[in-house]
Amino acid sequence: MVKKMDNFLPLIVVFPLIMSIIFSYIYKSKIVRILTFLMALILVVLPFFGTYGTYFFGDHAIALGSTSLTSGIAYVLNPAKNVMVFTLMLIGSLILISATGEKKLNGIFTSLMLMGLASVSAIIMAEDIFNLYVFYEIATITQAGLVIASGTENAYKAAFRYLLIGTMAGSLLLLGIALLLSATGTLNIEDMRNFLANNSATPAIYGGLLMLIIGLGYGGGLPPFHTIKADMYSRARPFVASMLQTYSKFVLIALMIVILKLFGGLPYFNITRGVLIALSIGGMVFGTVMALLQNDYKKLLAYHTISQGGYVAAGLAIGTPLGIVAGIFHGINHAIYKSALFLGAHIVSKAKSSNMAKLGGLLPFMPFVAFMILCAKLATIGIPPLNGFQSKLLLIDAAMKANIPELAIIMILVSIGTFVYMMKAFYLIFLKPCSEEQIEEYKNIKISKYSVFSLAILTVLCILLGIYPDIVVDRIYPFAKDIGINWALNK
Amino acid sequence: MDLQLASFIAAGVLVVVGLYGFFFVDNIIKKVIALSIIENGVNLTLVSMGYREGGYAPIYLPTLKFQLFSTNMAYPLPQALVLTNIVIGASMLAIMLALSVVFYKKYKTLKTSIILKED
Amino acid sequence: MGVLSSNREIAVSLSFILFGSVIFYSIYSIDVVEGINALYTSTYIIPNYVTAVLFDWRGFDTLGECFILINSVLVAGMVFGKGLFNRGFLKELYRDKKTCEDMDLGFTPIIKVLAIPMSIVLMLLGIVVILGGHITPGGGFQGGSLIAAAYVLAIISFGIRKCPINFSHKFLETLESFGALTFLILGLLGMAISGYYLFNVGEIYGMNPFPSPLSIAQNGSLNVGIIPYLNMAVGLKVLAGLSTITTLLISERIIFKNIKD
Amino acid sequence: MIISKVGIFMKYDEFKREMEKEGTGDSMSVGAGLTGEIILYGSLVMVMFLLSRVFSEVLLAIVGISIIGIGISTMPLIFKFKEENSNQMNIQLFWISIFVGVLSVALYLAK
Repeated sequence: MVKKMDNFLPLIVVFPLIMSIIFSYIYKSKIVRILTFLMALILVVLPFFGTYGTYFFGDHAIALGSTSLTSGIAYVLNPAKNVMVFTLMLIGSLILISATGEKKLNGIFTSLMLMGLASVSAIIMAEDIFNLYVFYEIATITQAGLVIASGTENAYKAAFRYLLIGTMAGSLLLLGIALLLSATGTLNIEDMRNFLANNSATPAIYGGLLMLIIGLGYGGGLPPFHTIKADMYSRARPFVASMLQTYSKFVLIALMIVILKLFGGLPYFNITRGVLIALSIGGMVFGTVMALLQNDYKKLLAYHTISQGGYVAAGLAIGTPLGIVAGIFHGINHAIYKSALFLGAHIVSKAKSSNMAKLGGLLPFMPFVAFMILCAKLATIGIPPLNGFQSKLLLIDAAMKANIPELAIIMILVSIGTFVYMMKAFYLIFLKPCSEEQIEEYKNIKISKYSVFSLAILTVLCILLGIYPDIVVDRIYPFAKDIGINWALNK
Repeated sequence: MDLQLASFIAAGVLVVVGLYGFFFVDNIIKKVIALSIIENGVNLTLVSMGYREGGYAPIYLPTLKFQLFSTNMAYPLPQALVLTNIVIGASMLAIMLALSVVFYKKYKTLKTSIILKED
Repeated sequence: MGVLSSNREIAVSLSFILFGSVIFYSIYSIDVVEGINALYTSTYIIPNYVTAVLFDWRGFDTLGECFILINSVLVAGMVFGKGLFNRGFLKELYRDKKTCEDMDLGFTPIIKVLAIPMSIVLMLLGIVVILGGHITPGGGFQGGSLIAAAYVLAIISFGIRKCPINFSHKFLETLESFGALTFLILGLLGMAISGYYLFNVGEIYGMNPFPSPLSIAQNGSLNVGIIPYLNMAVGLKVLAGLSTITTLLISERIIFKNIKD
Repeated sequence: MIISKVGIFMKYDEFKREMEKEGTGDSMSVGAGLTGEIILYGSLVMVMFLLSRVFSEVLLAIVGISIIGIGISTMPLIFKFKEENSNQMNIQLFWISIFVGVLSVALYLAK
């Protein structure tokens, strides 16, 4: 009999999966609404089940004797990952709460949401690269399903594009994993890292790195995959889109961490780092420029997500401990304020349209909501004392410390662009004078209390993290120190 | 001829042919088939990695000596990964085909440039 | 790519050639390192080593992979109108009832006569493959897909209405949920006994969960643990999942049922 | 005014006309579009600086910046840019395929 262990880490992944099966089975029943609400409450406590350390599935720990490699699947939980999983689960829970206010809520939607949450938290915690791939594919299908849920033709098309390219990127990612497996003989990330550090590079390893970057680009929405992602976010229901962007932000962070962990300290990684920085610059600039041209609020937010994804990628791609802290922190902040913005768009879209030219003058009808949306907007631009300011400051600091002031300048330029289109959107939606008929229409708007509740919690979080960023930063820092390397561009 | 090398070459050809089909063919069903070919190429790569010259299949028969068997059997890990990946491929294929059915109903054509044009 | 200009065609061909040669070169230069396989090949758990890797060493992967199938059935159902927030697009597409014809390819009696015995034999073979998954070549996936293939053969030759082997949609759904839940709960059982999820439980209060004959033993180890049960769970799930997908793709009735309200 | 001929500042009217074609001709949107144009060029200049610094080539910086200058004086880049970012499947596939090609060159051949 094996000694019993009291670590309930698998429940973080398994419990949502069990519930998702139950939800999909009873999808038409009337208790779905109540169960969804209960599930939302449980999700918030789930991340505290795991204890820190490595968890070996099926008791297949590090094998002694001929090989000292991990034989089974290992998951790692540390404070940094715990913060990420908690943020993910919190946002999931808030989205589920606001979904209970929807008229056509059904079990299938809840089931897909839960599968997504489980799979993304598995991607964050997984220390095994094939397990990561399996959950990556689940996340892909889930996201396509969540887009399809809105049921319009455009949503079907967006999901189709996403799946077509996703299957290709997923296959190439698996090819990369196969190449790495053949070269290193293991699937465990820690063991692979040791092997790569002690052996010289072969073409198979280069191929593996190449494929991992393609998978990363697709999973995180870096260019040239940004058009597909932006399409998805703008075609889904806004409150679903807030979940989708949270998923892809954390997938981006997790895959980036895997790449950094495997290759971060190696001499041949320099060019790859340049490529990653170039990709992130592309994400930032393309997202902002496209957002400046949009006339539809949902599309604007979708491209804004891309540009902020570029920031996250830039921080992680720099790869110094400070850069990694800044990247992860910005990812968490972004997930929070962006969910708030999308929820705001969900409330606004009750006024019939998301085309900004047709809206206007909404301020007197929802002053409180408008204030919260304004808070989120200021956070995304990076105005103190909100959370976006703290993480952008860290990002720029990291870029300067690595001696890349050009990157810092681009970040500031992009921030200016963000300011312009966010304020444009705010003016066009809330402040622009509007006609009498529109005012009559607005009087009939019913704002769902659940959405406002979720929005309020997210806004409070924005302010809280803006004043006390140490809550998150202190937890991330030891982890970042572990995987980051100190370097500076000295030319 | 080295059987493993031949198998790797075949896998590479499959992946590249699949990518060609995916990038260059306009028909949506053919694109989906091409994706499936890429997947099979990847699966073949994995299976070939488990190949051992003159080895046994990884099923233990009591008539064999265990020592001889365990030093000569094909690697089971890549085969298990392939089993997992086949199901993943099948599920992706199912959704894409379902979507193609709906779009064929709407547009009465399978051209990607018409179905997934700019909107 | 259809509508691109010729400059672009050249650029795209060039970059495709580069990428293709890189892939080819990487795969060509694979040199397999034994690594962890040394452990997998030298440890005896059950006679079928692939099943041992699938359900014992890497059981959690298999769980994830089951969920991909479940997820895909859900999403494919969603594409055909199950649980959408807005069914306007599908309603517009499937407005006229005339198109509601189930697939019957009009096969000749020869095929119809031969299909049923063959599919019955295939199903029986599938059951054997599932049950013997831990000692013989085979397992849950293989057996499950055999049964699903038998079912597909029957439906294709007769059409879904007149098919003698007819599982209802609800039944398949139940089967699938049951299979997946069994897998998850067996994993939790391992957690309750040892603290490790998907632990291969050798004994429950002194009882062997799956008594096996002595003849498959090696080094006196008789214990296959819960692997046969996991095999059955996966088999049920795969057969139900693949059959559901086929039913969805082949029949428009489900769409009409979904968009009726 | 010689300076207005090389800047994008004289192009305001043309820019506005271009944007009105898509039904977004109000002053706010035009302003946003111009900001986008400037950000695009600004970041291009910065990327050129960075590249020239990484590869220690002054010539690259000069040539790159002059190419950008010529680009500025001829046309608004941003509409072209918007076309390339459309969600037409063929264009998306084109860019993805270019991306994988460039990536493989960067990782394999330039090491």
